[in-house]
Amino acid sequence: MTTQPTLELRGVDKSFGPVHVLSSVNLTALSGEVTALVGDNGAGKSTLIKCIGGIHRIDAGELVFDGTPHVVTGPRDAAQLGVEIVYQDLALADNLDIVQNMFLGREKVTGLHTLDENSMEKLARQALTTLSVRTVRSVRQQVASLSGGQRQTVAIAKSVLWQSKIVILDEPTAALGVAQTEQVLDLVRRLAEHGVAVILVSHNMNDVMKVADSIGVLFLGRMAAQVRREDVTQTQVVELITAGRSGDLGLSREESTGAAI
Amino acid sequence: MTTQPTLELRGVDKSFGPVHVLSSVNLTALSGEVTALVGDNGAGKSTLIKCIGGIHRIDAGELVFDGTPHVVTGPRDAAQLGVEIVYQDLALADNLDIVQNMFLGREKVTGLHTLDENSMEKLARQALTTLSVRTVRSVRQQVASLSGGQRQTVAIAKSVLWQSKIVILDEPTAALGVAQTEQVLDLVRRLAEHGVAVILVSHNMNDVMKVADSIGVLFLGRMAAQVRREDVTQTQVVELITAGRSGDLGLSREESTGAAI
Amino acid sequence: MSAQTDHFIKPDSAEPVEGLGALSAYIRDYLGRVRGGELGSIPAMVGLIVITVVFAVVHQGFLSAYNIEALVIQAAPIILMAMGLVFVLLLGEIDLSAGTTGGLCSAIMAVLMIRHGFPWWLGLLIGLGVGVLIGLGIGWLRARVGVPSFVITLATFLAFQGVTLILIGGQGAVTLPADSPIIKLENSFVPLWLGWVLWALFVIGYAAVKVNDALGRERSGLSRPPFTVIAAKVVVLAALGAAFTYEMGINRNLSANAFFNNKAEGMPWVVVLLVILFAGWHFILSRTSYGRHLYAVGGNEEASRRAGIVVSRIRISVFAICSGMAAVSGVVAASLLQSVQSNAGAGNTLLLAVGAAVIGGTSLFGGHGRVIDAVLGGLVVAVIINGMSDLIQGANSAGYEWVVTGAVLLLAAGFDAVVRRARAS
Amino acid sequence: MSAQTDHFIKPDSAEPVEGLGALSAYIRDYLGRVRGGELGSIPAMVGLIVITVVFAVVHQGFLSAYNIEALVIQAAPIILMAMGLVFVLLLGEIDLSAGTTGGLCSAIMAVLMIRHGFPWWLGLLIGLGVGVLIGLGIGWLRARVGVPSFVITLATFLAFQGVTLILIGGQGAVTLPADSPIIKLENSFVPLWLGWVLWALFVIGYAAVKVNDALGRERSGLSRPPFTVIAAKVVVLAALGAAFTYEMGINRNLSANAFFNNKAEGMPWVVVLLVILFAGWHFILSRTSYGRHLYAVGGNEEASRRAGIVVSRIRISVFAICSGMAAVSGVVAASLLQSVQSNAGAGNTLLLAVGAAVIGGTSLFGGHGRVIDAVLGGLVVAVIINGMSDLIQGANSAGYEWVVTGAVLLLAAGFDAVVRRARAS
Amino acid sequence: AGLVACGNTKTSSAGGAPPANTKVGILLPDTASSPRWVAADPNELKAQCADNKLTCFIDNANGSATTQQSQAQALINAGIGVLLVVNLDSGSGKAIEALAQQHNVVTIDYDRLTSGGTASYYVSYDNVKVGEDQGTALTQAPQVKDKSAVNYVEIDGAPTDNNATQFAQGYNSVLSKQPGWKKLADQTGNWDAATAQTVFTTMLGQHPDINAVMVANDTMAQSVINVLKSQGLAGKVAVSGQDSTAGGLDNVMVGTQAFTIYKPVAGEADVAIKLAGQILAGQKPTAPTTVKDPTTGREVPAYLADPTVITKANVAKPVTDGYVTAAAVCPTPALVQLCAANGIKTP
Ligand SMILES: Nc1ncnc2c1ncn2[C@@H]1O[C@H](COP(=O)(O)OP(=O)(O)OP(=O)(O)O)[C@@H](O)[C@H]1O
Ligand SMILES: Nc1ncnc2c1ncn2[C@@H]1O[C@H](COP(=O)(O)OP(=O)(O)OP(=O)(O)O)[C@@H](O)[C@H]1O
Ligand SMILES: [Mg+2]
Ligand SMILES: [Mg+2]
Repeated sequence: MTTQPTLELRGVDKSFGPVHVLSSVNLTALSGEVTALVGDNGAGKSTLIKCIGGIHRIDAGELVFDGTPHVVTGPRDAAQLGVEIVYQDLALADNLDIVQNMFLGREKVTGLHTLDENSMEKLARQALTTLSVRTVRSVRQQVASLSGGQRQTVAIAKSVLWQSKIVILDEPTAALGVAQTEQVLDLVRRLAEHGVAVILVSHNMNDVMKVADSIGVLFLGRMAAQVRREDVTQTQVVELITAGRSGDLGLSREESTGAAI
Repeated sequence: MTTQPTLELRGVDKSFGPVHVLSSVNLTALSGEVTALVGDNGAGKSTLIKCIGGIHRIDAGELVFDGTPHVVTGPRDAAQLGVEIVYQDLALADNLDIVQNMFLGREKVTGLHTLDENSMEKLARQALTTLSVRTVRSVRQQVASLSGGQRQTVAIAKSVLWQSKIVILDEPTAALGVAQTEQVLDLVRRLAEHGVAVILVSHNMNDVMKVADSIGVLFLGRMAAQVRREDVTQTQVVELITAGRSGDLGLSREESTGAAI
Repeated sequence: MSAQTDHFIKPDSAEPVEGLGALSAYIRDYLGRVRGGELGSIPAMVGLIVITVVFAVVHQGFLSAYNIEALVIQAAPIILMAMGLVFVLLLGEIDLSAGTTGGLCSAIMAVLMIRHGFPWWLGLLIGLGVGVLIGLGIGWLRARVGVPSFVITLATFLAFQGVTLILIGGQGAVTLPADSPIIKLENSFVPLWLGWVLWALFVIGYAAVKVNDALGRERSGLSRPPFTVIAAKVVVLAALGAAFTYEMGINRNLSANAFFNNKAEGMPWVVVLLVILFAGWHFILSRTSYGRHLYAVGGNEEASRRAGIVVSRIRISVFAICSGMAAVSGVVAASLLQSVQSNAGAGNTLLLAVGAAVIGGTSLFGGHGRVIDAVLGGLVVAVIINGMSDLIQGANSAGYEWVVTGAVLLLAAGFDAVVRRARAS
Repeated sequence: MSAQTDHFIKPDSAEPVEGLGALSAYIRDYLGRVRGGELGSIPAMVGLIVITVVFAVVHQGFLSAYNIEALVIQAAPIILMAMGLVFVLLLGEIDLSAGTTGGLCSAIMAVLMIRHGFPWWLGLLIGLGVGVLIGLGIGWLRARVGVPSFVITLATFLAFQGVTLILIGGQGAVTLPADSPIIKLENSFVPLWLGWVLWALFVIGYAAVKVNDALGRERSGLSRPPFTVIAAKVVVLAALGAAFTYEMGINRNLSANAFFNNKAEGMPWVVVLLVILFAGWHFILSRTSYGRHLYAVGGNEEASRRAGIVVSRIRISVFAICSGMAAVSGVVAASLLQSVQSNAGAGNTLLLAVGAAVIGGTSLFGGHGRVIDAVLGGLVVAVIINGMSDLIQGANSAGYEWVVTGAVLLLAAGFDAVVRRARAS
Repeated sequence: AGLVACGNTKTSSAGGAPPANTKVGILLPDTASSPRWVAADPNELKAQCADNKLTCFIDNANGSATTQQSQAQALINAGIGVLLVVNLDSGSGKAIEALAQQHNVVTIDYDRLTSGGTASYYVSYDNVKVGEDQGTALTQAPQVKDKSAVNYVEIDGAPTDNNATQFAQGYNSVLSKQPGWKKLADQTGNWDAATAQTVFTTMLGQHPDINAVMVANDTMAQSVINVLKSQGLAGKVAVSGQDSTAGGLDNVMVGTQAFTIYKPVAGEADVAIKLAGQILAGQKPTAPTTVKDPTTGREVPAYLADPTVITKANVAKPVTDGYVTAAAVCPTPALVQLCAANGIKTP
């Protein structure tokens, strides 16, 4: 592959006190492609994404954006590098309404530095309608009163308002209904078509096989393999997830059975 | 059907201030069966379950347990009636560890009224192993440090520790990996085989069609239909979810297109 | 697709925009929201009205122009301090030293003016500046070093008492010169004509903002409140303002045969200060990104951080605002007492101000609070203190007054709580 | 299946149970947990040691037996009040009136004993009973009526000051008779032999509990700490206790040529009370369902309610405990002063006690706190107050001492915060 | 509209109209600086008001200048003609007096002079004199009387209270001139028992050779005695006091406290209320003396009473005067005996 990856992780390590969660993880995400990140519960997917987003500092390794290594010290750094993330634990402020949450940290203001509520409300409404949200009564509702799926939709809608180079979605469809899931997968493909590098975390193999161009499999904090979609079958991916290897793909036998890292 | 339903809802209404969320909802759950509850995001599934669990008081209608109507004024009432619920928003105390959370409110004590930590720890460990949890380092870990799927597993494990007559699971597999999802569906079937009435909320139609005996479809706060699994196809269920009706099943045309309740 | 989904996220313009139908829809919606728990200022307002009525009954002359003025100037320092506290409470923090900070800043001002001959405006400026610096320091310790604000401000609470004492020295107080403009704030009155001009400006300003908002929403194709509602609000506010301005226009000099024929009429200047600061802080909280970020950090700090908000900066800023407002409050208290005591701002000052904010509806856990809470809660506290003073006579009256003050405070708060809970039904 | 999964949830017994390997594994694990942020009492302990060393240097005689005893009896009321406050803080509540509740209860006890001739034990019982009743009342208002605890206890803070004042009346204080057993608590000493017996009982009890726990875990097939670790803990505790008991055995009578040859030796009885109450509350918090439920409600109220915990009952109970402990603290303070003042428990009493709990490591936001926090934090506060008194001489010394007290408090807390943050690296 | 008083008041002079206004406001400062403000003063003032057929409103500000200000406003609102002010400090006292003057209410400084104020009269004990008496009495205490070298420490009142400053000024002026007396430490007890006890505990630890303790009032003296007792030193060290509280008198009888200062409230209250009655009747009485306002230099017409030093010899006096009750001074059987020995009869 000769194109320069938009995002490349090289040998990322992360531990919390005595717990080693990630061990020299490598991953590349190309612009215009959907890179799926899969792995068992607790494999370290969300931790990896939080490292990219600057929520956690990495202990070792490099984050390379467009060929240049960067030290990401906080969410602001990540945002400046054009990374937009929907976290699994949907960070929304319960005491604010939908519009306020969607524009949090990036409010639109008029000339006099006052908030431009009207245009934000209009934009929020548009973003939500594209995601097939049907039961939200008003975009001025507090997010505390939303259903699980509605919250998730708000978090996703928030991420598509901005022109980002990398969009990372951590289990975006977990709480979504059938129609809404379709819309989000559509959205993911559309983003990729517009040249964005999309990273999608999901446990739903059907979805992964449907939209992904490349699949990275985490196993107990190690990257078992990153493979092209067309080179693997669903069964192989599931094997990689549960055992860390499948045929000659994945970790060596010792690595995959070695005691937890 | 001549057997007496373990749980029957009759004409349940619920609004939050000006928002009508449930309108005269009926539902029956038989012992030994898995009753699936499906519906679009924001249809009112979680609200309905919270009404059964005594988190919300219903505005009108009846909750009938084993043929007798009961007024459920709080979670304790529900527990006394033998109802065990895994909520979608996984109510866990972040400052407690896994064992402490699993036995919360029902701690085992020794003769001297002191906590019997040892037996609780053993039981917790057993419950988790049956659910294929593989990356939890220690059952003495605080739940704050768990991954999304691990949290969900803890919540599910908590519900199977007790001999309940009714087990209600609100999107239990949303955050689970492939293997864990299998285990939970297995568990659901096993519970039903032991004579428990199981209510399962899920957006995953494959899972629903696989384990359900009966399917209730909520559409915008109304019960579009409750049908036997064998009488419908997956397509029909999806139609019921998205449009409120499918052929002669479901709401009348007026009801399903009428402005939000 | 938009056609289908618009059916669900209702374009609010589907409702009638004007006329009786719109009005009743608006009212229905408002009542619904109230029943749903969005009570706003209702509980504090109801509490205020109830205790006012009670005191008006048990206490002769409670509603006289003289006493209303006394009430306003007594309430002013509490309200100003509570306004600042709303900001730290919004973040779930506390500033125990707001009271002694106010005392210290007014002491600095007074000592500079009296003992070192500084012009009053320079003394004032330095006093307020010190307040802001103190807040920056507290905020820095909280945000960067990570000391809990309760402990930091407990330490500064003690330390500032000491500094004030050292500054003022053994005399117990520094007296401000009677002609000082600082004293005018609480003890001098807006000329009657100017009072009415300010009233008119205030009403017109309010109306202009509301109408402009509504037109803006209409232009963007969003629903807007019917003009009848706006008109009603403006009329009610104008009437209340007019009643106050009129009452303050009555000559309050009680002794009929005064030989100094000094009339006491017109509202105290501090009212103007209160209105301006209220409007300013209200604007900042409700219409700027900064205000939005305060609520966000108070509601979910982690979410705010992930949204790119620099939480530590926000945190430092609220302490600066709080201490700055405490300094303003200290200056106004000095104006009221025409002097600065060596124990200025100690005692119950801070607790009463926090109590005011909480009674107004601000949460101690962050995320919920408005500037109007400080005003309404401050008035409740001031009404209780004013109504209680002189109510009980005789030996041990101090003890009984404490007891009754506590009881009334509890009643007011209990009332508030019951009103808030009523919605739960 | 179990074979497969046991691979992941490691059966801890896979590790060696005893010997050097087990010890080093245990220590590695402990250090790991510390680095991971589970600091326990380390910051408070480090802070305590640092300020003790500082005062020992600047203040001659700070570590004399005389002063250590003074420190202990001065710390006792603060620690006892802080113990009670830990319970309300665990639920994220506050009790501003703990200080004045203590004052009121001790006033009731004193007045019944002195003026109405009640036997001391009945007066004491009634005093403590009133404390518990007050707590139940506050808890009821919080849990059932829904008034924020800040406001309720602000009201009771004021009201109880008044009641105490009325009770004590014009005399300003009620003096306890010198031979009253109440006074003995702080002013009379455990005989030396009994001191050593109690020490032995304490050490043996501690060792027995730890060993029993370990054996219980082993029986259930769970991992247990190596006996070397348990032995080390017991030895350290025994040594500390022995040092204290020994130091308290030194005759503290200062005047060399005293003609009443009354020796002051042995630890004050209040130490026994402190140890018993500490052990009792510690047991309740860590080993009963009730204690577990306190943490749960403090951590996630909604989750606790869904788990079937009756949150309102828990909430009422903590206020009862807090007010009851405040009453105990008030009685001990009365024992210290051999009298009850009409302003007992007012002033900074409460703030210092809350400060103690927070410095010890208890969170104001609920869910985190232990009884040991009250002990360590209370000692920090007492050391500061004791060390500061008489440090600065002359006019205005009070002012300077306040300033320095604030500064030292801040330093102690800052230290604490920095130690806590160090783990973030 | 004031109440019309009954015709034959003592103060109404021949031909003078009966007072149109009989309302007198009285502002007391706090409850901590001295117990007198809680019962002694209110009771005596009330009795005097009744005797003089005046309607009196008595308020206590609980130590808060703001409260006192609002009480003054309320009293003026109630239509008083004369206001007795015990200020918390001169600054806030002056504000109140200015306010009163603006509304034509005559003010009397009661017990404390408001320097820079506009009060028409000053009725008081002389605080500096009280301090001097304390100092002199301490040097006469049996424990130190004949000693050529005396080590003493001081525990002063609240630094925020101007009276404490004046007391200290008084006793320091005596003790600093006393030959052989050496001050080892000087701290504030803040008028607070707990603070005084902590402070003295440390002092004693630092200076075990103390012979005398100059402590500003009885409340704090009790704390000092507590500490001395624990060291077996009670009665061997001279301890001062002030206020003649029940506890203070007990300590004087037992011998653990050398003396206390007795300032019979009647000495001030009777004079002040009589004066108020005269003012309301339209008179302008001439005071026996004047006191110079240190700020403005104004000579304030003054009525000054003299304090009495109470030692074991005259310990019964406050009880016989009715300043404190025998029941309060002798609560326990042991004390009843002691009281009897010292001429205090318990009912
Ligand atoms: N406290 C509340 N106040 C107001 N509206 C509420 C409240 N709780 C829920 N709702 C509304 O009720 C509707 C139903 O919510 P509910 O959580 O029951 O949906 P659900 O069927 O579980 O959806 P999902 O599949 O997304 O979990 C939603 O539109 C939601 O906005
Ligand atoms: N703050 C923390 N402290 C200690 N351990 C942590 C912490 N955060 C995460 N972990 C551990 O790290 C491991 C990886 O967690 P992570 O959330 O990254 O998993 P995941 O792959 O996202 O799983 P899921 O599919 O369930 O969301 C888990 O075993 C978890 O217990
Ligand atoms: Mg995850
Ligand atoms: Mg739901």
